[in-house]
Order: sequence, then structure tokens, then C-alpha cells
Amino acid sequence: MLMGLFNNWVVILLMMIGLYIVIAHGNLIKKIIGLTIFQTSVFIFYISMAKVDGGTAPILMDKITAYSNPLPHVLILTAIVVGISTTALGLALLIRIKESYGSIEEEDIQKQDLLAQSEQEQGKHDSNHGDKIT
Amino acid sequence: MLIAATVAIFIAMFLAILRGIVGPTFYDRILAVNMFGTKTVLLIAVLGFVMGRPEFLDIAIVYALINFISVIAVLRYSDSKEFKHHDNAAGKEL
Amino acid sequence: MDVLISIFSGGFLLIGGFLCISGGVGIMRFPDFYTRMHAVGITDTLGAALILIALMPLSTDFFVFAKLCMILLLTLLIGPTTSHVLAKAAMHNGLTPKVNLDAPEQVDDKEIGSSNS
Amino acid sequence: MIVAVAIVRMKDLFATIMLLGIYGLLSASFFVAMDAVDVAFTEAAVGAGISTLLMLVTIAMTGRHEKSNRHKPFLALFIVAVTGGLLVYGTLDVPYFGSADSPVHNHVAPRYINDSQAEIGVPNVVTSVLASYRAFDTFGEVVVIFTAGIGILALLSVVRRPEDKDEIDSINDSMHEKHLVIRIVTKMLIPFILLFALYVQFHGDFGPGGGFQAGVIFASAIILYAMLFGLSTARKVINQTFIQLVAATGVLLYGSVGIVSLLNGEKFLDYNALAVNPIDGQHLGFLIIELGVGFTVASVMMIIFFSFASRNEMQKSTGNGKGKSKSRKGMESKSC
Repeated sequence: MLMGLFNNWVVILLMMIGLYIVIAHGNLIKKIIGLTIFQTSVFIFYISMAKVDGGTAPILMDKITAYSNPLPHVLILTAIVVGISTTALGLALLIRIKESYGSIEEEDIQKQDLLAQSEQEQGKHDSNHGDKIT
Repeated sequence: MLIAATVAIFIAMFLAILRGIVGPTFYDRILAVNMFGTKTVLLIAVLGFVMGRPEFLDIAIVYALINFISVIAVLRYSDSKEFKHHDNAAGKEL
Repeated sequence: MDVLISIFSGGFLLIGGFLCISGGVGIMRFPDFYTRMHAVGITDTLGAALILIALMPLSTDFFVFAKLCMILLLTLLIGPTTSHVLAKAAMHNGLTPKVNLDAPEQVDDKEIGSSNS
Repeated sequence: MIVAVAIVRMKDLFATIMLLGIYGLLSASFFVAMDAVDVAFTEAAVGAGISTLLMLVTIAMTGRHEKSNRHKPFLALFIVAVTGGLLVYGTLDVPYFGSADSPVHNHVAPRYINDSQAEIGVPNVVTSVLASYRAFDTFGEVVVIFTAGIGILALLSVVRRPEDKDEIDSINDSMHEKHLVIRIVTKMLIPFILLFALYVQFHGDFGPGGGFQAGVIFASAIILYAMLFGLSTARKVINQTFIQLVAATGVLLYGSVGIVSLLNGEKFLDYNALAVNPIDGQHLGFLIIELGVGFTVASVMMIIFFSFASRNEMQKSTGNGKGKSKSRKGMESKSC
């Protein structure tokens, strides 16, 4: 009875692992891997939805009556290729981040940002001060 | 017989995954991935015959090729000094 | 004829499956990388070849047969190549084989191992 | 079987990538078991091959060690647990796995399965849905891929200076001097891979395959070549501008089919207008559209790989040439 829902639970487990990685890890590559896992869980959900008991692959042949549902296959087929290109875009951004910040840890980047911001403000403050004096 | 072969392949795959997770050195992991890929090729070929749709063999060919490519890619991009150093350390820990 | 074919392919499948499992056990149980690679490299290629040969007489279509032949060729070509490259890369990057220092018969090995490390 | 891999996934950084490779293979074999042959095809080529490769190149550039501190793991765990609980509660209403009467199978799918043979004349239903019934959708996907390729080009494109070239060449030489065996095997394999890609491209109507898969396989052959014989050699074979041109041509080819059918007085991307006999028109439309998709996907994958790899080599060469590296780093930081 409950075995019928087993595949959904596997999907949810995978999805939650992906979500956990995205939230809890500071490393940006790790975050992208988490996103990939999340993505794959959605793929698996669609594909397992398309399965029909006793059906085979949706390539029409004589003597076969039951096929799995082709529509989710189509959606996922394109989604995989789009997924890889977006992942690649993310990785490209990541390389640029590494080049300009020297790190791909979230905390380091935030620290550097704060530092730069405070320096800027300091600079403004100083210049204001100078203006007042003169 | 087909079923027996499938089960055997499954067991081998499981062991390969374990080695991939445990594997102390970097090369152990590549080895595990490679073995896993070969087993996947076999699994798909056998599954195609079990299900009576031998058209699946196309996928098996792709797997064999991709397996080769990914092993080469791993070796090509792991040749930097950082890896060397790290693996030396790991090898001595063994 | 049918019986012959099924016995033939069944036997090959069994041997292939056995080889796969033994390779799996080998990758888990052996002590260091090179012995593991030895286990996997041999059983993988032979097991794959045996299973593919076993599937050949079961195929009904000529195309299926041709594809099986292709996969067989590919595995025979790729398997040894990858193990060769792996071993070479590991050696090149300074991963030394583990040598049993206690065994009295392996004095030569010991010397080699010590000179390597 | 999938759970086993999934749980152990959050360990150190480099091992995760290897595990990601295994994970890709595993999910692809799951797709085979679920009858989704075409999807398994794509996932095999993409998930196990290309994405692992890209991750590796990135890691080679950014370093493999992860800082161990995670911020607020308990809060994250709590959020995850609550969301997961809600989702599990939601699944109680979902139809059981494999049941034939669930709403998914009763909407448009029966029509695709029953009528596509008569309307389109192609045995692979997935291909006919992809390229005919939902052609507009697929057009969108192709454009997205094209855009991603352009984005990566904009982010990572390398301006080549003449003095860089010698260093890069010397790196390449040292790289492939030592791999004699693998080079010979690769030389034997590459024509086979290219041929197989073409087979997948044109056999997509009858078996698993089509433009997306063929594009990825074709690109992987070129990538293999570039990895072993050096980027500059590969660039001599297929130069960058040519690839970019091909990517644009693919999208244009797809779009122009739509325009032609518009001009013939039918709807956008309605292939019946392409020939006198509707079925012939469909076949023609399929051929052109799959070609367009294949062109775009293959060249975008190559663009992605080339820009990643040349970035990598540029960093390497700046590391090697010590005298020049300072000034160049200064320039880089300025440009950033």
C-alpha cells in the first residue's frame, strides 16, 4: 500500500539533501552541487510519474499496447540540457568571483565586501571632515 | 540466468560505490567511477534483454564512450601540483 | 539448438556474473591502490566480455548483434587503456605501492620499495 | 539504491565530484529502468560526462579544499525537516506509482500515443512530441541554451596576447608527450564517436536519440581531442568564430522553419506546409529542426568547454611565467 508512494519519498529525500547543502554550506561550488542534486530530484519525480505498470519505452512497435507517458520525458529531456548550460553559467560566474575576490567561501566574500564598504565610508567621512576644517 | 547476472552486477555496483565513498586516495575514486561505468554498460545491456527491448544498446554504447572520456578528463585536470602533494600525503597515511 | 544456445549463454552469464562479484570483492578487500586496480582491471574486462558474448546468441536482430559486437570491441579497447593510464598517472604522481615489510621472502621488494620512497 | 548514494553525499569537496559522476550514472540507469530511454541517453552524456568535467575544470582553478565551518546547521536542518514533512504530507494525495489511471496519463498523452503514428509517421513518440507537438517549447529551450553560451563567452572569454601563446604551447607539449598509448587509442576512437553522433542525430526518429543527444556526443568527441592534443591544436581544427557562427546558425535554422511555414499560410512551426504531403512535410521539418538543435547544442557545449579550459590555461601560464605574472595580475585586477 505505502510502497506506492515510496518513489515520492525518495524524491523528497534527495530534494531536501540538495536544499540542505544549498542553505548550510558556505562553499559556492558545494552550493552548485546542491542545486544539481535538487534539479535531479525533480527529474526523477517527473520520470517516475510517467511510468505505467506493464508499459515499455514509448517507441511505437507492433504487438505492444501499453507505453509509458512520453510527455514528461520530453520535458525532462530538454530540461537536462538547459540545466547543464545554466550550471555552466553558474560555474563561470564562480570563476570570476574567485578571480576578483580570491576566495569562493561565502563568508570571506562578505567580509571583504564589508571591509570595502567601511573603507569607502571612512574615506567619505575623512573628506567631509577635511571640508569642514577648511 | 539473465536475472542472476543482473543481481551479480548490482552487487558489484554496490561494492564500487562503497569504494568510491571510502576510497582513501583520489585514484581509488577514479577507479571506482570507472568500474561503476563498466558495470552500468553491462547492466543496461542485460536489462534491455530482460525487458525484451534490445534497442537500449545505443545507450550502452554512449556510456562506454562517456566513461572513457570522463576518466581522461579527470586525469587531465588533476595534474596540478596541489593534487600531487595531497595524494602523496594520503598515500603515506595508508 | 535452442537448448544449446541457452546453455551456452547461461553458462557465460554465470561466469561473467561471478567475475563481476569477485571484482567487486577485490575492490573492497585489497590493501592498496595497485592491487585493487589489478583486481578490477582484469575482472572488469573479462566479465564484461563474457556477458556481452553471452548476450550475442540471444539477439534476434542483426542490428542488435552488430551493436553488441561494437560494445564488445569498445570495452576491450577502453578497459585496458584506462587502467594503464590510471596506473601511470598514479605512479607519476608518486603514489608508491604498499610493500609487506615483514615477509622474509620479499627482500628485493623491500629494497625497491625503500628506494622508491 | 538511490538513497544509499544520496545520504553520503555531503563529505569533502573533491570526493563529491567523483560521487557526482557516479550519481549521474546511477540516475541515468534509473531512467532506463523507468522506460525513459531518451532521457537516459541525455543524462548519460550530460550528467556523467560534461557536468563532471566542468566541475573539475572549475575546481582546478579555484582549489579543492572547503572550509569546514558551516553557519547555522541546525536552523538549516530545521527548515529542511519542516519543508520535507510538508512535502511528505502532500504526497499522501498523489496517485500511486505506476497506476495507469492517474490524471497525468489521461490528458494529452493518449492522443500522442495513439495518433502520432498517423499524423506524423515517426515511431519514437518522444521525438515527435519534442519536435512537432511542442516545437515552440523546444525552440524556447534552444534559445535558452544559446543565451547561456553567449553569457559564458561574455564572462570568460580570454584576450590572447602573442607572448602567451608560446607558454601555452609549451604546456601542451609537456602534457601530451607522456600519454602515448592513450593518444593512439583516442585517435582510433574519435572517428567512431563522430560517426555515432551522426547516427544518433538521424536515427532519432526510430530509436532513442535526436538533436540534443547527438549534439552532446559530438561535442564530447571534440572535447576529448582538445584535452589530449592541446587547445591550440583543437582550435586549428575548429576555430572559435566558426563555432559561434554554427551556434547562431542552428537557432536561425530552427526559427526559419517556423517562418517558412508562416509564409506558406500555416501556423508557426507547422510542418504540414513544407511539402505537398503532410507526412513528408513533417519528416522534412523534423530533419531540419533536429539539425538546428544539434548544431546549437554541440557548438554551445564546445564554447563552454573552450572558454573554461582556456581560462584555466591562462591562469596556469600566469602562474608559470613568474616575471610577467605580476604585471599581468595587476592588469587582471584592474579589469575586474
